[in-house]
Amino acid sequence: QEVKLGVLLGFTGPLESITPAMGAGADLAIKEVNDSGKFTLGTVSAVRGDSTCIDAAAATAAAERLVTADGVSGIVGGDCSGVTGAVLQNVARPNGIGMISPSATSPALSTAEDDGLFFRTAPSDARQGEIMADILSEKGIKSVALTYTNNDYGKGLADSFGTAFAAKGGTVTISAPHEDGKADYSAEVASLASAGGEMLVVAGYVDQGGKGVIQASIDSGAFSTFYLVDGMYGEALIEAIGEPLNGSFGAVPGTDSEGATKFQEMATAAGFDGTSAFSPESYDAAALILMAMAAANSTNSKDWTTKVMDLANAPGEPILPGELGKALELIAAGTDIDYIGATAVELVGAGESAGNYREYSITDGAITTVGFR
Amino acid sequence: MDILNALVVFLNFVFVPGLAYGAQLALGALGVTLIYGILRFSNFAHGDTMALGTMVTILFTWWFQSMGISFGVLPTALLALPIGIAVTALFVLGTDRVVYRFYRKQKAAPVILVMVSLGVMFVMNGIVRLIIGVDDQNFVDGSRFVIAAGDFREMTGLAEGLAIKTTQVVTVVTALVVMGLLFWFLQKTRTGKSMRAFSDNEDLALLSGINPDRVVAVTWIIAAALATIAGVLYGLDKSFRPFVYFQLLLPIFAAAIVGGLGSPLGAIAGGFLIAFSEVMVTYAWKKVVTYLVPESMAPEGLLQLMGTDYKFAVSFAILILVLIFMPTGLFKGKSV
Amino acid sequence: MAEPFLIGEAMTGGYGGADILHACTIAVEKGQIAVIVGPNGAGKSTAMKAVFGMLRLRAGHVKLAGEDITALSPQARVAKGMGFVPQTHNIFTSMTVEENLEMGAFIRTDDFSDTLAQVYDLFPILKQKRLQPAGELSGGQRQQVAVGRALMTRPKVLMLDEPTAGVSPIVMDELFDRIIEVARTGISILMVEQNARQALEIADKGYVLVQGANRFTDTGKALLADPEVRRSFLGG
Amino acid sequence: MIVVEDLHRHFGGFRAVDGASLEIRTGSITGLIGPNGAGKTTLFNVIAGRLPPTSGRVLMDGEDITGLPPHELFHKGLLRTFQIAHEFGSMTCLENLMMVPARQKGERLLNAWFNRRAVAAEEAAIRKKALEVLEFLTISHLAEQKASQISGGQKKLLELGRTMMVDAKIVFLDEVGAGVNRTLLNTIGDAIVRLNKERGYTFCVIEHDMDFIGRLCDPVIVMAEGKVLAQGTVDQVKNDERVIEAYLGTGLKNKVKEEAAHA
Amino acid sequence: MTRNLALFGGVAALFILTGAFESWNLSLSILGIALLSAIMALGVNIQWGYAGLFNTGIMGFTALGGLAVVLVSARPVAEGWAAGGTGILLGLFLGAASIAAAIFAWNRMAPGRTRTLVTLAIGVAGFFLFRAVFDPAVVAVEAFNPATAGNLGGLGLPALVAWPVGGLLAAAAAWAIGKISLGLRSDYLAIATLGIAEIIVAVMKNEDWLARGVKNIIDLPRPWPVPYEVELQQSAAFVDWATRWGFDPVSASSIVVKLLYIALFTAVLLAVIWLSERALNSPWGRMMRAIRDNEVSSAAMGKDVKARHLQVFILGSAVVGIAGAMYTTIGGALLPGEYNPLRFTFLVWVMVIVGGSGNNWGAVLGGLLIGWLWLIVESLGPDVMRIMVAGLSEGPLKAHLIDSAQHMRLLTMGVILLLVLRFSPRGLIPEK
Ligand SMILES: Nc1ncnc2c1ncn2[C@@H]1O[C@H](COP(=O)(O)OP(=O)(O)OP(=O)(O)O)[C@@H](O)[C@H]1O
Ligand SMILES: Nc1ncnc2c1ncn2[C@@H]1O[C@H](COP(=O)(O)OP(=O)(O)OP(=O)(O)O)[C@@H](O)[C@H]1O
Ligand SMILES: [Mg+2]
Ligand SMILES: [Mg+2]
Repeated sequence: QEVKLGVLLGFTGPLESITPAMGAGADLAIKEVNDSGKFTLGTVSAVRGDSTCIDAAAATAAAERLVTADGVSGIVGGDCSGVTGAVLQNVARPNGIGMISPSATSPALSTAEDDGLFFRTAPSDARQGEIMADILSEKGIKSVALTYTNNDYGKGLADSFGTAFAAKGGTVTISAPHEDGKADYSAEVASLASAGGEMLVVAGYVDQGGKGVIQASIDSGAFSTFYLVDGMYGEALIEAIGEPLNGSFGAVPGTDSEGATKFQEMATAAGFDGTSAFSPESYDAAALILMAMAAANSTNSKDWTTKVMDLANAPGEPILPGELGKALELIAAGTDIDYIGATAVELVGAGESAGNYREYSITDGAITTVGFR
Repeated sequence: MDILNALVVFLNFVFVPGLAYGAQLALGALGVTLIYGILRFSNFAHGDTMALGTMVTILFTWWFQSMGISFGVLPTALLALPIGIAVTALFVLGTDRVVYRFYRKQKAAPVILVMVSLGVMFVMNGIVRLIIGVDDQNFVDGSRFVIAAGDFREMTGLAEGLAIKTTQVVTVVTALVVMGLLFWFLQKTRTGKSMRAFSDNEDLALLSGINPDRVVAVTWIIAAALATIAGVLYGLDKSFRPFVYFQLLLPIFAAAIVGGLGSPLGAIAGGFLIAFSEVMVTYAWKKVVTYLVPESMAPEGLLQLMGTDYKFAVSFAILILVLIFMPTGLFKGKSV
Repeated sequence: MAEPFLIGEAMTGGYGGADILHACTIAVEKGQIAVIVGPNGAGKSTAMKAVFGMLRLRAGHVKLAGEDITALSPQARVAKGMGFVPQTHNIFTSMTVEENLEMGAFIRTDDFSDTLAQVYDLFPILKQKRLQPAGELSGGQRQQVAVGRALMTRPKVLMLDEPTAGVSPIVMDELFDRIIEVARTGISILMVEQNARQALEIADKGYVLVQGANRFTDTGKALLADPEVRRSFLGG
Repeated sequence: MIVVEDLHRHFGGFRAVDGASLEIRTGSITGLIGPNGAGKTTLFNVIAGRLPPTSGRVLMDGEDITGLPPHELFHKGLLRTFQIAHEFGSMTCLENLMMVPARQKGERLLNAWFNRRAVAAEEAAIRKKALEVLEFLTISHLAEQKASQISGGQKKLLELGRTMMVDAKIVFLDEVGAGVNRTLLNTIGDAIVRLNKERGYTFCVIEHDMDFIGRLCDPVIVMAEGKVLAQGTVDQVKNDERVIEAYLGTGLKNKVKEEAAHA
Repeated sequence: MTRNLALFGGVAALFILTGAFESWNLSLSILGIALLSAIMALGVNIQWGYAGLFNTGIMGFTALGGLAVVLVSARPVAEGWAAGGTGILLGLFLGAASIAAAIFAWNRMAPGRTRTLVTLAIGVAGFFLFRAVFDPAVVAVEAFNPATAGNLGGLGLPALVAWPVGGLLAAAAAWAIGKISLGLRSDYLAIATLGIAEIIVAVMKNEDWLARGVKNIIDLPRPWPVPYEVELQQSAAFVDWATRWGFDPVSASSIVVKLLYIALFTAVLLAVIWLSERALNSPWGRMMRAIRDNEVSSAAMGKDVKARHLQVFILGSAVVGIAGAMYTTIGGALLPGEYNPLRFTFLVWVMVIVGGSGNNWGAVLGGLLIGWLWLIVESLGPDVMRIMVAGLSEGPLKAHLIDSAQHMRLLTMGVILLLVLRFSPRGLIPEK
């Protein structure tokens, strides 16, 4: 028997360069489950759908196909909050299909009606804003310039960071949006430089406008250190910018568990970049769905979605990436598990990640973990 | 009062980047304007032609790099450029043979050709992504800066730095040279004139013994060369990603149109107009003013007319304003 | 009698719909002038286009100096020494007057500056307006550019579709004058004219076309003398 | 009817119309002649609102109409034809004529949507009229032909036909004769005279065919280099030295005769 | 005629095949969007096909339609209103008033340096006055609960009301835009309208007080009589009915919802097409064609070209606005980031051209066909790739190609587009 899992990400469109690694993350979890041979409900296969990230109609149609034509039992996705909300309302709820999004971070989704079908492994922006403010003010930084990618993710993050940072006595000299995938960021960099600040906070994506702004800032000497949000995390950035990035720092969802490292090793072995933004979250999303199915002993969304919170949170046997087989055994044996995964998943409230963060800095061209929050 | 520093800030953050970006747009716009001028339609596939040309160049650059060939301080990509141009030209000629020629024979309306070029755009879009993927590709080597910000500070002792990148210089110079060549070619050479004649009145061009196939072929070859040059220089300065090249289409068209379609001079002027209006209007003048006024009067606010979120809006508003007063662009363009 | 230098023989065809030409024959001898007259819509321009290969013929053929050129494209006919001034759209509006003339000489590889001087001689106004885009000229001036362009080709046979439409009397006289001169150098001239009386006067041969068919064919003089032709086609 | 006062129209540095003053009397058929590039068409364009003048005034029945847009002038009864035919290429010849009458009920959207009957009645009348005009111009067989697919001369006829679709006060004809068969041109001339006599149209006619001008026009105005060079009856003008030198020339006949003598 | 019927039959067959091979839900969901596309194509056809106006600002009008849905049917945010509602309204009023005053001065004063200076002075003073009143109000509104609100919200009226309002909003914008830019021709008009559309979307993205900007508004209400699927699934009567006819209640519920939407859209489509056809086949239509053919000569024949252009521009834009409102309603969310010219301008143009410009039925056919294609290539593209690589032997090349299968989406789209245009270059149903 076959169990199908929908993977609904923007494989074309503005996020097309980060989605392949996200898709690969999900595939990795599925492969691991299949290879373990412990998944009794059938062979799991991934069916991909293209959400385009921006086109709600296209995303809805793609989801509609996944659900009604391909008959998937759950969806990893979508990626961008806007289309994710549309898919949730127009496809998932009507058809009663569960979704776990690896990257939709909009706080508005927390309050959206979801009939208990929607979860996310990426923490909501609100939490990250606080973490950022903490890190910066602990380093004694009083004023920063901020640039964010002009979508709900960036804007939400900018808002929450602004509030949190002000509460700690810091100032944001300028909060300038940038559009992803544009040709030129000189205007943004010019304004950011003019406004000044001890460093630049970049709330964008690692190989999109965020990278463009950093590149141009370094080239023109506008800023030399950067705070990097979770979307900016990745080896790709260091590769592209190189040595000038030394001294910059940031935080990504994660705990002091070896989960993240382990996932990266597995990713490298599988031939993709595990540090690419939201790739670990995707692994976790897929893994969680499958664990939940096993726990519910059913592929029906109504059944498995009830198990997700349980599995993701303590108490229970901690599960790291690469231990899905073991997890399945435990579940079959009736032992409670606590899925930690690649990003230290901890779901709170309406099924969203609690948000543990791993603070890191870039030294000598490598990412070094500094601590955990 | 510190005029020098104010000037350097302005140069570093507004003028130099604006100039480079303007030149990049101008190079793209030259190709668009040429196709419009001769073949009389807006070629939506131009952005993806740029991507294709750049992709080919990148592949050969990598090959050269792996063989240890380099070009001194200049990027190796410039060595691979002719190959990129040749391959792109072949591809584009093939497209013309398979696609556009049919509609030309039919004397189809320009808007149909626009839609056809949209179809070609989708196809090229797919091909480029299938071959090189969607990711950023870095292929720059050689020396990065003519002068870096830090070096400038050390050299001059000023508080502010000025950075000029090799690629920026190469781009600006190339844009001006190419514009001059194109202008000269179209206005002065026999082939160039025959191309203009063909675009003006195809039937009469036949009656003058002009070979239409040759005109079309030459146009496409030049357009392919322009697209590849523009794409490679842009890629060297920023980075190569197919999606961005597609997005470049909009400002490129804006530049070509506001300059006056069909006019090489207009393409250059339009490129700079778009680039500078993007950078200038949303610029926060705080720093410049701070240097200029006595310390006590240093401004609190950012002195920004509009947020950078409106940079496209503003540059478009300026474009519309220009068009209201000059309905066919700065340099009396054509219209079909 | 030997075959004429250029002949479109028994041409039948049209623009895709019903036939416009019905077995229409037009010919011109070496160094002579042939004039086609007829009511509006008779098919005069169509016949010219047919001779120049801008129309697909269903029947009939075109021969130049004995060679059958029915299948040749217009450009190829230009290369064979034919020149044509269409009735409308006969200049490059966005190009300057001088460039228009240069385009006329496009296929020439020799030095054409003397021909250019001759054209400027003939139409002095064009010399004044050398650097102006031809689209900005007055109707009559455009017509002069059009004829000038064709003269630049130095063709063996020159086909003119209403060259004098809209030109002032003084220029018209000059033009006819020049046409005679050109013919004398051995160039054959085939033209359509509505200023028919003047044209027939200098014509060696005249054709009256009606509804795509030859109605009368004779020397220019004879046609002028024919009262029926005068009344029905030359305005009395 | 029309008074033009010291009108200038310059293109860059070039003075196409350079201080022309003239008058077109009500009920006359005024001829306007002059060498190529004299500024006749430009003058028409300025009067008819196509081009703004550089300076000067145009009065119609005493009212200043300088710079009014063409469509308003049309409603005041001022019509014009174009030297280079401006047909509506994708419409049939019949439609080319039917679109002319002003203020058609069916041209208002609300009527077109909800008042079909009134529109249909009006259409029938207009169609009848248009067919008559086509008949008159000898091109009724072309009624359903696309206007882009008719011969050059036929386009000119259509151009003229449009002015016959409405009751005009003054009609400006820019070389209707160029490219029109002379026999037909005579008929057109007759029609112009008839419209002038029976319906009281005033005409201003640009033409290079002196026979035609001679038959119809009184007075004749001669323009050269943007100014009025001479004015008077046809015979006066024909014998004016300046006009002969600038415009008429000494004629072809002499040269042909010369030639005969040579041979 | 038979050919046209056959073409429509062909498109119907595409939807039926989609239903049979993929799923009926997918087919109907695509049909809903395709119908909206057809309405937009009709709007464009009114402008291009009738009057030759090259409007590439369709995206902007669609977005305005979407904005209308939020303004009309979203729940009001009382706190937002209290914090800065009046300030914002006053600011907007001051802004509009100073623009009006500047225009008034420009029109009333004699040309010269003083006029320019006075107009500029009014403009600049107005700008700063506007910013002074407007900015603090905006800050206040946006400060309230930015994560889930931060805006003024809407009026809370029924969603159906939003559709005509969307049309009106678009019409009003079209009036202003037309006044500014209709003096331009062909591609110059195109870039101007494209630019204005970008400006509209930029405002919607960045003015959070208006509709939350890029933070999106989700959960917009459905129009009467469309129920929520979940409600249907919970209604015993419906479940009964469905099971009686042998349907699965879940998919039946979502099919019913889609059919209701489709019925609403079809009604609007038919109304638009009826008005449009009537107008086209009337003296008004003839006048418009004349203007399109030759503006100079139409003006000489007494037609007020500018006014007519403005009229069709407004009409066409209103139709697009209505479609835009319906689009946002069916999606249930306003996502300003969604509005990009490729999807909402050029794709609609493709529909018009492929269908046959100047012909309403052509536009509808084009809308349905391209609308279907755009959404189906998502699954078609990878399938094409699978077929293409079937013959290849396993290896890195095959793996690479299969990994890149998603990019077949646009490639397939392009190829089919080129094929259609190749075999009917003047459109599937050309203008008569
Ligand atoms: N748009 C323009 N730009 C520049 N010069 C122009 C323009 N239009 C006309 N002219 C010039 O103005 C002069 C007058 O032109 P106009 O068309 O009025 O002549 P005309 O008297 O009608 O001649 P014709 O008898 O040949 O029709 C010409 O020399 C022409 O070159
Ligand atoms: N492009 C076309 N397509 C279809 N029919 C055409 C086309 N051009 C001309 N015709 C028709 O062909 C016939 C002959 O046209 P043609 O242009 O040869 O006439 P002509 O004798 O040159 O007349 P004129 O003296 O008015 O220039 C006319 O009845 C005309 O309606
Ligand atoms: Mg003719
Ligand atoms: Mg004239």
